Amino acid sequence: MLEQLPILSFLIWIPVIGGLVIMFGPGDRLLSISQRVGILLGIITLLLSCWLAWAFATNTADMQFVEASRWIPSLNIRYELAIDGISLPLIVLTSLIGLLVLISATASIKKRQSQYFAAVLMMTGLMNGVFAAQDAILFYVFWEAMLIPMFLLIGIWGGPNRIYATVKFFLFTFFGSIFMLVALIYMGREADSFAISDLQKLPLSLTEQKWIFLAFLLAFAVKIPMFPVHTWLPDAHVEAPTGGSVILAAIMLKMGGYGFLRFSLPVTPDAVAEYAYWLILFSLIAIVYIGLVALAQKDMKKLIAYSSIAHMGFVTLGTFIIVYLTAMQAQSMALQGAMVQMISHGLVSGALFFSIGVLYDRMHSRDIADYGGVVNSMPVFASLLMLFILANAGLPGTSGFVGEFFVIIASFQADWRIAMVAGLTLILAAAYSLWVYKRVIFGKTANEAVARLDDVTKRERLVLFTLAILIIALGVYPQPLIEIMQPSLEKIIESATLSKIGGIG
Amino acid sequence: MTAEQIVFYLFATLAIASALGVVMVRNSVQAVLCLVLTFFSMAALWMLLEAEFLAIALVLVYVGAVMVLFLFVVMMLDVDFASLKQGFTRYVPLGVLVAAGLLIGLYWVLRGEVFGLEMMPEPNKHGAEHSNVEVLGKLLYTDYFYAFEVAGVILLVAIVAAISLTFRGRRERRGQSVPMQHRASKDERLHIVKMDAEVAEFEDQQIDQDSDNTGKGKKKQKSKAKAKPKTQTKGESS
Amino acid sequence: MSMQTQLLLIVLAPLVGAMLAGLLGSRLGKRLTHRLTIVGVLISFLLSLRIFWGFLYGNATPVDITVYYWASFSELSIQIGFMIDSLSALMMVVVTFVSLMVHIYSIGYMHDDNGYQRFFSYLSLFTFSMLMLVMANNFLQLFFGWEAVGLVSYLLIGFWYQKESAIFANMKAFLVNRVGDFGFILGIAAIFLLFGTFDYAPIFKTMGQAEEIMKISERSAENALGLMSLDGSFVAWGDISWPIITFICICLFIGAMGKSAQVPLHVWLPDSMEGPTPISALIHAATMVTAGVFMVARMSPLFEFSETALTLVTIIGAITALFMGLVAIVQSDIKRIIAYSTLSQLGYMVVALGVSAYSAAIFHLFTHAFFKALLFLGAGSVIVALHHEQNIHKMGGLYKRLPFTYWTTLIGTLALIGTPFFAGFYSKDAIIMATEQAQGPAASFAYFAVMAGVVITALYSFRMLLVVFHGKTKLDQQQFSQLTESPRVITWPLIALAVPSLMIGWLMTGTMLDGDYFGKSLMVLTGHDTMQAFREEFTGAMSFAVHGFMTPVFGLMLTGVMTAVIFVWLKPGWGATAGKMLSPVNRLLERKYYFDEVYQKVFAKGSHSLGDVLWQYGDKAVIDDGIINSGAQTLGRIGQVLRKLQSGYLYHYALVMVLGLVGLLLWILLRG
Amino acid sequence: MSLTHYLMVSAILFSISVVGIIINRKNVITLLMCIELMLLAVNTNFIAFSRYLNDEVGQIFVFFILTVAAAEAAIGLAILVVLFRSNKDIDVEDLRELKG
Repeated sequence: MLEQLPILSFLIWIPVIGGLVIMFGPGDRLLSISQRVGILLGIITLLLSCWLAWAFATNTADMQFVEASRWIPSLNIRYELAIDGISLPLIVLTSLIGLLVLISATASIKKRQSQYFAAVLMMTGLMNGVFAAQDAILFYVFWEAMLIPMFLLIGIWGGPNRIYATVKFFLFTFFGSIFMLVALIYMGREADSFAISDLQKLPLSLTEQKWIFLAFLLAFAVKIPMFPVHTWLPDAHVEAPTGGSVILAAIMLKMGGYGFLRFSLPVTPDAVAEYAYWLILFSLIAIVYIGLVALAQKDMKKLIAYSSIAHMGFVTLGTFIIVYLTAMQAQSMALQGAMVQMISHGLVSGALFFSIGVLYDRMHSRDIADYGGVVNSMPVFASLLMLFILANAGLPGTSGFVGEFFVIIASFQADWRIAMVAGLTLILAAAYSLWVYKRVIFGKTANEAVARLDDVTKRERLVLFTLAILIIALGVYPQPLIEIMQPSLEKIIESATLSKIGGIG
Repeated sequence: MTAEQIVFYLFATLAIASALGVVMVRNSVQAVLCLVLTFFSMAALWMLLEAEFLAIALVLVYVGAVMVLFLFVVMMLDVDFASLKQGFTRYVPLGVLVAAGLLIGLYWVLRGEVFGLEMMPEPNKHGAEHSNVEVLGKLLYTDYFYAFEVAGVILLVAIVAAISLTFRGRRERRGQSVPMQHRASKDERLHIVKMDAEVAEFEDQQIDQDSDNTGKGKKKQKSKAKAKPKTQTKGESS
Repeated sequence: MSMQTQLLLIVLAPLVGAMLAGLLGSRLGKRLTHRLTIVGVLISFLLSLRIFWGFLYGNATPVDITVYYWASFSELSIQIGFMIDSLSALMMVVVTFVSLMVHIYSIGYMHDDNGYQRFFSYLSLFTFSMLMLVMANNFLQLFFGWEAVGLVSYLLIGFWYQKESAIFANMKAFLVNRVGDFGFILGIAAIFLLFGTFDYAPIFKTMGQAEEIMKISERSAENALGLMSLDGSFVAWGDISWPIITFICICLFIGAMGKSAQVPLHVWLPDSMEGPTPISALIHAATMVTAGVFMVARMSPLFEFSETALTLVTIIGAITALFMGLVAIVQSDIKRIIAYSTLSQLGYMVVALGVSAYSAAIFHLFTHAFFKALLFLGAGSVIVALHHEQNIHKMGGLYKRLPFTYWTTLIGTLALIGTPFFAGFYSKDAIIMATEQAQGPAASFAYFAVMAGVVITALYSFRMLLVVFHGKTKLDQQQFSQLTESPRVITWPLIALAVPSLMIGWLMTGTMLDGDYFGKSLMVLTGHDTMQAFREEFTGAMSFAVHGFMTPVFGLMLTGVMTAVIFVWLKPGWGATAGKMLSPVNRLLERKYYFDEVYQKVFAKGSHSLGDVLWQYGDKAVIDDGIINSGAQTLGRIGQVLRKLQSGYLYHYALVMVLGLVGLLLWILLRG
Repeated sequence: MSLTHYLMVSAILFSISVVGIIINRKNVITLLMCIELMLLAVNTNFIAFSRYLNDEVGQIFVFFILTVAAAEAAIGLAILVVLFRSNKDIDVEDLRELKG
């Protein structure tokens, strides 16, 4: 019965419209109603995405739950939604994180809570849209629309110098995606259709591919963020409210990685082969350079922001190492590593930002120096944070390890030196994670403010425990996730290794 | 030297001299008169070019109306030209330089070899019966009729603009200024006069006393003196 | 009960105990928690004893079971499973037995500590991870166990998280372990590159075939590998290329060095004494530190095929054995002395591995687990009796007040220094004989180090024994009189450990070293069989011990003991003068060869300040202010300049118009 | 008389008016007069060409230029008058409100 229902459109538009309804409907006056409606919408979205996952056929690589209808016929732009192996997990992750943020926001956001709810719900809907869009322009529209709620989230509910941060964030991402639009239009005109499948089949000369790839690279590199264009992330995180920085870290950074897999690899394979050397170099720089920079941070959120840049470095490394690999098995291991790393980083950094939010709600400070001996007053929180910190350091048995393990093993096949440099993350990640844990959690109670801290409330406990269970589950048994992604990753590898200059395909 | 050449050179030098006069002369009134002279001499040249109607039109219509308008304005505004002219000589070198550049350029374009007599032979003179006006009329009211209409409209626009800019309305107008009415405030309308009340012995008077204080406070903010310019006639203030 | 359920029970019983103690600890109360965890460990001990018995006397065959597939894609499947053969059975028994003893011991030791339940849950969690490590049948699970063990040692060293030195020590331990794991994961990646799988079975099968080829056709190791197409080499730098087998073995050994605290990566073990004494006994003496030795022994098929790796192992082992022993002589903290002695004993085991005497190394590991745990627990009971006093110079003459502890520690010490009939003697002598037989560049140095080690071990262990238990007590009278022997729950494990330290030697030597107990689990190439001499000479445990009295090793041991007795007992003055005469050496030993200072300054401070520099200059100055903010400012400045053009003067605009006109005219002319 | 003569006369007039604009800094009236002069020069051109090319259309255009010139002059002077009323003199130096 459910097959005909446009599930994907529900997944996108229920939260978006729901958000608007909350904002203009009950709003702040009837706060309890808007809270309940908000969380209900979050739950509905999550259930829909879980149903999607349950009904997803893991044996075929082609698109499922396809919905296609005309949108702007004159420019042959179509409203086309569909999902495959790589977008499904990200949609489930988005809906889950969206719900968790809503739950934690009911307690931690004081002013204008209903608008906060609306912004988060809209974010969730639009991000689902990005992952489900199969038409290039629709993808671009969602890609840009998603910026607005985040701009507001950081701008309104942010920290003291939020304006600088949010404007910087917006301009950075916007600057990148402009060139993507140009590339999309160019290709759309060439192939006179914007459907991604057509773009993938569109024969392009090497120079065309190079320019298109560079345009995409700018948009996705800013989003991931890759090494030279990463400075917006720490500022955005420091100023964003807890929910905002969780969404930013957990999902928005994956857009770049998803974009590479969906657009760059299949559409411009030869350009990817051409520039892979540089991209791997930048990912390695991101892993080591940013790892060291994270070591020197004094602000907790900045430290976790830098650590997530280092982790995303693994995603780009995994994505682009396939150029230097020949065996299909090694290539799919690299991509599996990249995808699992994205999902696990979503969970781990989301959990870490929630925990920092827990501390921030109580102490209103993010400086490591203000804390010390938190374990004495918050033992349950300390043990949960221990799990998240170790997952961040990539302890086997937690999800953090799976992605890094696959990427290191796969990159060793290409060139052992790459694996050696990437392997340094084991030491660096452990160093900065444990050092921050030692300074914040262990030791005697630093000051009486820390002594007065009360342990995690039932709401925070619910949020953190769900994430903890997921992190351990993904670490101990990642096979279900891998099974879902494998067919579509193989399809991407085939299209990525198939040169387009040969005129065929 | 044929009569035509004499006339041509005469009026050409006259035009150029008076044009220089327009630029050089100190007093604006004299400048306008020089301009009028320039127009006259150019009209003469136009006559040589057998554009009789236009020459006459120029003199009658253009010089008559526009130049007179200039004279009106110059004489009406008693502008002290001395101060306007004193910075005069600072830009002369630049001006001369630009003019020289322009002239050289134009000469190079218009020099004899290009437009000389051999290249552009002088057409034969029209016979007596040829009527310049007739030809212009035929053209104007057939091919260029829309342009003619547009010209009319342009003139209409000019008239309306000029009037609306400068006309300040007749003196004894009875009109109402709605914005002024909006701005009128309670203080201006209500005028509270404070009388000294006899203070009664009962202590509840104390309550009135307090209300008086607030009242007194009100008195001080009594309407501000009106700062409207004295030329504002009584009718305007309501 | 099928083998799979047995093995699952062995592994999961401690895990369940840990989870219950950890999550519901406070509600269950102290008594129920420790009972629960002890029952869990007891179950796994009994079952592993049964399996060990099967391997020892029964004719049990090695078992390789897959529990579930962790990840499988494009015909590669990574599994979680168990591989039980004589080697892992032995290790399982050691781990579970020592863990059981420590569990019981901690009831007394940690009695009045408010983190009681947490401690027991960590102990059981440790047992679970060690068992996972030992029973793994593929490299992924081995790595999981490896890191989990590192994690639990981190948790336990930092158990008293309020002590600044403890939380510094546990981070140091974890990071140094992580440096080792960095090498380890590169080794695993290289193995995957070479063999295309993570599982032991196919790898050992191929290496077995290579050995067959060598045996049948007497080919050298290189072309045997060539035949098996395993001799690929990759370019390390420019023209230097490494054979892949050597690269794998060196990387794996780096992992082992991290975990078994060999010289460059040993700095964390002495500091890990910050943790409670039971865990020093369990983790930093008996089980975790031997994980490295176990791993190298398990990977003997790989190590055998690369000479360079074996020589490296021998050299590192020899250095650790010799130099760490020296440091133990000058230490004043009772636990630090035993820690350094552990380091030097580990050095012995690694030397044994280096000279391909894997069975001797494992046997020494086996015996060492017992008497070292005994020494630690003995020291623990002394510390408890003296209310957490660890400085040996403040003790003395305790043998009268702590008889049980004294006798058990004496047995432990005698076993440690290798007096005949005691457990230590058999395994240490086997190693010394094997090193004697070994050829190769490092063999002579290793032999010297091993022999000198005997003297040093005797010296520092007897010095500790005499200073702590004999001589005039340094405690004030009133405190000395109140000294009471530790409660039964502490002394019983001591006795339970003293028995095997005494007897395990002549019980097990026959089967382990002489007999073919290890069989196929340890592979030794024909050329490397250094245990040959031992097997010929060995006639029986008793005769070997009797013969032991005549060997030079016994002489060295006696000299060590005599020097200790002279310097501590008879002529204390001499000790001071000797200290002054060799003061530079003394200071060098006191500062532990400056390893700690150098690491702290170079690595800790260095990376932190490098990070700072990169952050301030790299991120802030160059990217943030340099490109982005200054880009914004330049745009602003350009705007300011352009603003000036609108000067507001009418004639400026007119002038510009005219100039434009003239310019256009000239341009047309010149170009036209 | 050849066409060059007439064109030269109008060129000279044109450059004189250009000089007038450049030299005269402050006086708006002179500015308006120079513009009138410029238009006159242009008209002369038109008429000269229409004469020598025997095509009266040139003269038609002069017609329209004159109308436009008249309108422009009228409005210019109106602005001048308003300007004079508001700040007593027509010195261009003070008119700086529209500065960038």
